[in-house]
Amino acid sequence: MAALLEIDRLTVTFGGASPVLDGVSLGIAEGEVLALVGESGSGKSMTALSIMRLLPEGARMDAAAVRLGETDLVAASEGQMNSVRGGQASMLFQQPKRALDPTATVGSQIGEPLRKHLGMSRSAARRRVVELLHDVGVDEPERRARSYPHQLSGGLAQRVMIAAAMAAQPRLLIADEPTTALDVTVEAQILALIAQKKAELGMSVLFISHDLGVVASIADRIAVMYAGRIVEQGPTAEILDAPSHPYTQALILCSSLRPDESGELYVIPDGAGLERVSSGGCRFQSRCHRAVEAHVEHHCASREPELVAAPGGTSGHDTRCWAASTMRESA
Amino acid sequence: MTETDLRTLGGSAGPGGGADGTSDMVVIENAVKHFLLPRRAFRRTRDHVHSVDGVSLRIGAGEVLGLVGESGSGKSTLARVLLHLAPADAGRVVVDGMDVRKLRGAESKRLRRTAQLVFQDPHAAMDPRMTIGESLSAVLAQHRMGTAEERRKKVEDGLREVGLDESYVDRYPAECSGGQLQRVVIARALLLGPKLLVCDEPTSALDASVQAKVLNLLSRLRREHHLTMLMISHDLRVVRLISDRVAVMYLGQVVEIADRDQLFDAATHPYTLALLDAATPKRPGSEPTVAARGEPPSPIHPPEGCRFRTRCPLATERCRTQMPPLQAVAPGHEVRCHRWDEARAALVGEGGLVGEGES
Amino acid sequence: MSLLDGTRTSALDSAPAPVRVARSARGRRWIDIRTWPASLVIGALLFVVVVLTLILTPWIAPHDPAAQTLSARLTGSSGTHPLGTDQLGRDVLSRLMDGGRFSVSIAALTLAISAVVGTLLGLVCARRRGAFDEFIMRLTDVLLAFPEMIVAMFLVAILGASQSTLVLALVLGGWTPFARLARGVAIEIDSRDYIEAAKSLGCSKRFIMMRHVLPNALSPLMAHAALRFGHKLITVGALSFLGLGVQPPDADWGSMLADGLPYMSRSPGLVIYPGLAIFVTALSVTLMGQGINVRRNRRT
Amino acid sequence: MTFLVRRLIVLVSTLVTVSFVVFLIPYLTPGDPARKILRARVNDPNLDAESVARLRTQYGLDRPLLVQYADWLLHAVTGDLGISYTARSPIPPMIVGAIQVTVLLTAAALIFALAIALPLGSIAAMKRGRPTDTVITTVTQGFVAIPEYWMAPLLVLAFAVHLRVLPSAGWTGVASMVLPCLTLAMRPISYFTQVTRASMADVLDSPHIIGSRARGLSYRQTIWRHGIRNALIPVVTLFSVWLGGLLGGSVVVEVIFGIPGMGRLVYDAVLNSDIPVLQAAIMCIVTLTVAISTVTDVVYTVINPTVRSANVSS
Amino acid sequence: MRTLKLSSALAMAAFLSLLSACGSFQTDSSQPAKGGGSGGDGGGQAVISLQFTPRANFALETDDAFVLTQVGCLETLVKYDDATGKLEPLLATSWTQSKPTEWDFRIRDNVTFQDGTKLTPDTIASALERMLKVEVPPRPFTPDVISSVTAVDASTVRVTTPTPSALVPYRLAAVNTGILAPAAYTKSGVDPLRHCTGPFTPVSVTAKQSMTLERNDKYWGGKAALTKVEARFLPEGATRATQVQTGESQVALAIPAASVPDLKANKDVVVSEAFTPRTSGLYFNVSKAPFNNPDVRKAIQSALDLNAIAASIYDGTAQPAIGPFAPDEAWAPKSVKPVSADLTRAADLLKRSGHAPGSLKVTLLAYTERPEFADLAAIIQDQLEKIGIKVTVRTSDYAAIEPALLGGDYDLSLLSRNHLTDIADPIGFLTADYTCKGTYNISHYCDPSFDAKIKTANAESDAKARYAIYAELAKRLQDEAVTAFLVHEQTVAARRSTVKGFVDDPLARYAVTKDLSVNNG
Repeated sequence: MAALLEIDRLTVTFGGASPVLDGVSLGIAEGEVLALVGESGSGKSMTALSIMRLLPEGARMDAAAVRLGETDLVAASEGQMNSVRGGQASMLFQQPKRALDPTATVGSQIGEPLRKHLGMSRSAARRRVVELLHDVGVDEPERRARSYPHQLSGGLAQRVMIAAAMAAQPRLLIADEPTTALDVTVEAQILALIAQKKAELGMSVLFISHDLGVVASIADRIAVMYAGRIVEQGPTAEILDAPSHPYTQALILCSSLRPDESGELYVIPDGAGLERVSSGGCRFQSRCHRAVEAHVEHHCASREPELVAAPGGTSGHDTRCWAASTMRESA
Repeated sequence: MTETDLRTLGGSAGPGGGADGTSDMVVIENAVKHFLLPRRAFRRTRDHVHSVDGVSLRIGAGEVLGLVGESGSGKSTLARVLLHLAPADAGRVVVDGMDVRKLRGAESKRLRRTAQLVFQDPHAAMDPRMTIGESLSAVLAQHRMGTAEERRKKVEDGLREVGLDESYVDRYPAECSGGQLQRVVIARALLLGPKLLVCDEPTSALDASVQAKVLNLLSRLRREHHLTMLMISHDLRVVRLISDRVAVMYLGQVVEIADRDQLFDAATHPYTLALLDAATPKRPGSEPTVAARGEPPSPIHPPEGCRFRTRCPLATERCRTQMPPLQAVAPGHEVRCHRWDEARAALVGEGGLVGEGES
Repeated sequence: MSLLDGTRTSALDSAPAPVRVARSARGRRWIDIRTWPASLVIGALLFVVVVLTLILTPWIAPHDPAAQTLSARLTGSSGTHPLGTDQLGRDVLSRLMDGGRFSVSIAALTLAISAVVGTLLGLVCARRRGAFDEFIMRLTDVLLAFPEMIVAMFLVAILGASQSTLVLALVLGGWTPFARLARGVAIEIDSRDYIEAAKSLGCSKRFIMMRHVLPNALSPLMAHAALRFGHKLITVGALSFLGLGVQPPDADWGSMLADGLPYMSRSPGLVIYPGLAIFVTALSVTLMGQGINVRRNRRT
Repeated sequence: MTFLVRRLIVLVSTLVTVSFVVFLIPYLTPGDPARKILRARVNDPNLDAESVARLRTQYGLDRPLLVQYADWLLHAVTGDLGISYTARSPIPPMIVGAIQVTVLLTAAALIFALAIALPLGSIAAMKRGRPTDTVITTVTQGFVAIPEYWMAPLLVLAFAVHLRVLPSAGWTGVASMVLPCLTLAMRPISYFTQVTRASMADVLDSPHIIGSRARGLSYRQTIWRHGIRNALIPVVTLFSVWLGGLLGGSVVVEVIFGIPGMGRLVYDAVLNSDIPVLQAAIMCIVTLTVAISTVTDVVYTVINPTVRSANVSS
Repeated sequence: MRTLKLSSALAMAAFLSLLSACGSFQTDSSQPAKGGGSGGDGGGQAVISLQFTPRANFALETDDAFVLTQVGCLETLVKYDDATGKLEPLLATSWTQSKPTEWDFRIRDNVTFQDGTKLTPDTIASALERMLKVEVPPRPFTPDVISSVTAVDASTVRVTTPTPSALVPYRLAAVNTGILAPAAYTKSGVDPLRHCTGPFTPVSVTAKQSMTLERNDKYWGGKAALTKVEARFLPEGATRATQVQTGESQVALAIPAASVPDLKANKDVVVSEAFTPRTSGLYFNVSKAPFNNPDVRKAIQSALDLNAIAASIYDGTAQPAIGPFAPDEAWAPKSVKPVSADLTRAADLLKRSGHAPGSLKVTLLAYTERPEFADLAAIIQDQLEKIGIKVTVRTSDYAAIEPALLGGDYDLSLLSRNHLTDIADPIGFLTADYTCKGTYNISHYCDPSFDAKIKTANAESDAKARYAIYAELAKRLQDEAVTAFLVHEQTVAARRSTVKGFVDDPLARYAVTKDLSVNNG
């Protein structure tokens, strides 16, 4: 499979502070769903905004390459980017209602990419909007096209966002925590809808989530982020069943909410604040139970491990841990 | 049970009593809480939100009741009704022998010492302009407990108990992380030595690793202080972890209530089943299953008949016209569904539901 | 009719001051001037200088503000009269200092009464709601419909021009923005979890009002008050300018400016200095108000 | 449209309250109210006690206050606002002329202020934190503190006396509007700029701007389609508040520049204790102000659908 | 769709403002050209700034009549020439007293109103009869002093009085008795447009703003020099001064003293000062202590430095007062000097009256309508302080203090009085202000011998003899310090140096005349 999106050593900095993204490299193949997983503040959303080149003011973006299909997203002019956004690549947001202009009708906003990227006339766009809304399972699409964002429930608003995202039949969909703000029963519906649309259009999806459970059913591959770095990536099943990075492992343990024999849940130890982490060693080192083991301690504190093929993993399963080999055995 | 009965029972439970689970710390009977919406011109009636619409519940002393439901189901309102923060419109609410709807003066202070609340967003629950120490010792001062020195010591002890050192006394809320601050909120709730702790989504604003920490803390405190708890969450797994019994709410009503294991293993309400399905860890590559259609209707105009019927795959004509009663289907297991006996068979696939394949 | 409650209030006279309360304050004390924005520092400094000068006028004024020298009228600035003399040969600087005492104290007095009355009513409205709230809010609707100058002139027509009329007129309409702002802020604060927490912890209503609502409402109210002050000062001056405010033989900056108009080309200082005094004083408090807002938004 | 109905109820009840207070003016001012009221009706300030008694009955001034009020209100509503003491002529033409002048003056000043403030505020918002922003914000903030009665004489001195390019006073054409409008516009410019800046900044920060850009709209298109309207909402409110506020607030400028507007009318009425004119003028100003605020609410509703459906739909 | 609504709202706002623009400017669509442009034939056009604003719909019984005479529109039967002190013919060519109670006026031939109707004795009679019937007739022409006006024949109008009166021609010189065409008297008021007999025809009026006039080419006295005149009504004195400074107006009347030095400094402006029968004084309430004691009054009279007052707040445009009448007036006492400031004498007088320095505390009333009074009060306060009299100043509008003045419930008050209010003879003033039953006896002065003198003067038809009595009475008022007269005011007018033929009328009756011209070279 050819890579549709390729990110090579993406770094994002705000002012003089330590980078929020530090050499992130990712690839998504045609038709593939890659889940980007991590806790809040780990840099998931920054990655998404970097791809769209919509970083907030004051952010500095450096990358060896960010490429979508044949388009070089680093070198692209603002005009080219405008045709990428909503055209080749669309985006879903965590709070769909807030990502829609409160003063414009839903229909006109879904119509924007149609008119912009497909050059449709106003009336053609209006007809197409109704079809799109119908396709994403919105009842009474004509009426809904005329309503305003605040009149929609969260689930409905996310369906509208999906309709808008699908309007120009993008090759890449970036979904930034699209179900986090939704009720669990609705979350399932939206996940199913995304999966269905992905299958219909054959597009690739970058699915960002903090919830490993949500990711399991939809992702082909998972990349785990910690403090602005990818610490592990690989096929979904392998990451979930045989994580090789201690952070991934800890995250899975935590998320499972399964108590140990003493009735306690697994807890990742408190570490130093993130600002102290980038002093050269592994960023997870201060919270990592493996790091104290004598034979790797030296490396952990002084040198940051590279993202390398995980021992015992299949191809494409990479990890960033000095102790990865011993991890597997103990896991 | 008459009111006097309850009083004696509540009284006999005493501090630390009721661990045997025979007496009730909380009795809610037919509680109703509707929020009026602003009046509109030339309308005789005012719309209202049916937040809590005839809920009856009991929580035994020392018991943890999990309360599950989606947004708008009325679970948070029920917590406020219980604590008399949003007084019920009708029904009876008894906490530790006190009828909270009739409390006056000193008695209401006793309710405040008996029952406490832990919030979802710890940052919102702390006054940003007061240091943690000020916030906490003010509580003691309000109850005229101890001298300033004693209060400070008690605050430090309280913080230490939730795993925070005394340096937090002089910190402002903005200087703490969510997890740390949630522990402060818990410490504050425990300052007055309550018997009942109502936790309203205490971990849903937290990251997974912090969530585990707070849940561990709550479990430990529950054991050590013999707390009765109402654990409110939209996440079945959180509730499962800590509860003895679980109640499921939908649009202001309890639709199913059972012992924890009974509920997770033998739930019969279609809505509970949908929730359980959503909470089931998915196998990689499996198709997402969708067990409930659409979205919850507005609590301003809840559907006639069974309130879940608009989303229920099993809904029939009868569901449209008749509201099902909450009926016992097993000892301690009550369900509000006309078709409870067939629901499980009809909705649960080969693979079973939550945890069934694993535990 | 809540749709404009928040916006209308502050719209006329305060710059953007959305009813927003610091959600997470950096725990810095007000005392720490290093944390103040530049506008707050400059404004406060200017204001302190002005107020100190006015307070100390009886001791530091170079001349008796009423002493006339008809032979030395309308002189330019000189060693003895730094800002020259007026049409009766009185020392302009001394008169400015003396007149400022009227201007500033009337503005401050009306503002203080407006702020206290308005804030209290607003807080009571927020707490009691119901019919009382409804009544007060409708009353503010009605009062807001009156342009301030019209209210003042209306009262002058009824009561005659005097300082007390002036104060009454400015208070009559002046309390309404404070009531609305205080009510809005209090309701907003009331909806916060920490108020619910305080209630559930058995804190008294008094405690909640004094320790939670008031401190959190204080900084928007202070910012608003500072922004209003300049406006009051200018309005007081306007009414005196029109002869409807401070009555001779008393003089404030507004009436001094009006008195100086006929002599403007011969002695421009008679017009420029009183105006400048109003401008600088108004500017200093406005800067303070902006500074408080900046500081508040920074905390948010 | 229950929303409109509700607004109308507030409007009418406000006007009724205000009219009652205004009706009471002769009773509140010192002296015999009957004489004052009669003065407006019979054009004779020197009535003897006997004729006062006769006229009191003739004009029904011995009826209960509320009946008199109803009568007065009925007259006022039908356009009979009495006779001016000083002008000895019916009041409506005086008011109509003055209101036209003031509305024109205020509207012109505010439109001028908008024309300056909207671009300034938007630029400041887009360059937040940069020197451009600092300069714009600081300078316009200073405008608030400028008293009109200071600025106007200085402008006259500069433009009329020294440069002789503009008239120093009067209301005789566009040239005579320039200085009054400029004076009147200073404070609105300041407020409008600050509000525009704040609301524009809010809009620029809001997620839907990113949302719209993610759909492929360029920055310019986004600002134009989704930014301006949102940012305008508070400005529209402010605009009409000022329009209402200035109807009576332009007194100083009207006096200084000798403009025959409402402010001047009320000022003269106060100086001459011309009660009927005072009553009529205050009623008109309040009616206009309340009407403007009602219209604003409606306009606000039109441009802000969030409020609209809350108000309009059931 | 959304954009559409927004833009339509904006468009509506724009439209509204446009609408009101049309409304407020429509009345002066015929805008006069800026003053100074020379007309085709002769004197060009002029803009004149007037002090009075017509407020009463040009009802001639009010001061609005002054505006109409000032702009060269309204004319009376007789004209009082201030310079000579004689009556001159205007619409009447001659007049005789046919009986003690009857005066006959011969009407000028071939006078037509600007609307083309002819001036006849009938039109005059009905116009003047109308004046007698208005609710508040003007003081010079009330039913008390005039019984009727009738047309005797084709060229004579007869005025009948209830009692023998020598003053009827003077009364018919009052501007209120001006004659307008019959069509001017409408139901809703007086419409002066094209209804005058004067050299200028009013063609449009903008309420409270201005009046535009064109030359009346058929004027009986010959064509005027100017072709077009715009009269601006500017109540603020400083504004009028500025208008001449900037050249926006060619002539401005009633320039405030404060602006005079500025105007004098401007070489393009000519300032003219003229006598006006107006004296301001410090009025005592002689009906009550302490001012029932002449010594106290005289002490105050001596304490005041009139020269300094005249030089300072009046900027030299007023003269120190020698009594109620200015030295140049025919009825002024001869060779009287102003009381000079003498603090020693003042202190002595005060001591003689039994008041220790510092023991006397009085209140001084000043009204706001006279802007200089605030400063004047401050000066008096300052000067009386020097002899130990503590003065509290209270200022408010005249209406508010009038009851106290008339009721005798005050100590000191500043007043400015015109002593030729009704006719060109001070008898009205002396009667009203200083006789026991005077209607405006603010001083509450009452001396039967004074009243007797007035009675004599009233019956005396020889002007000289009358004037002698007035002079004697004036001296008495001054000597007894009934009122501490402060300054004789002057009227100041300013004009551009291009203006020719301007005469500043002390009685504010005339400004725009046939002979006024503007020469722009």
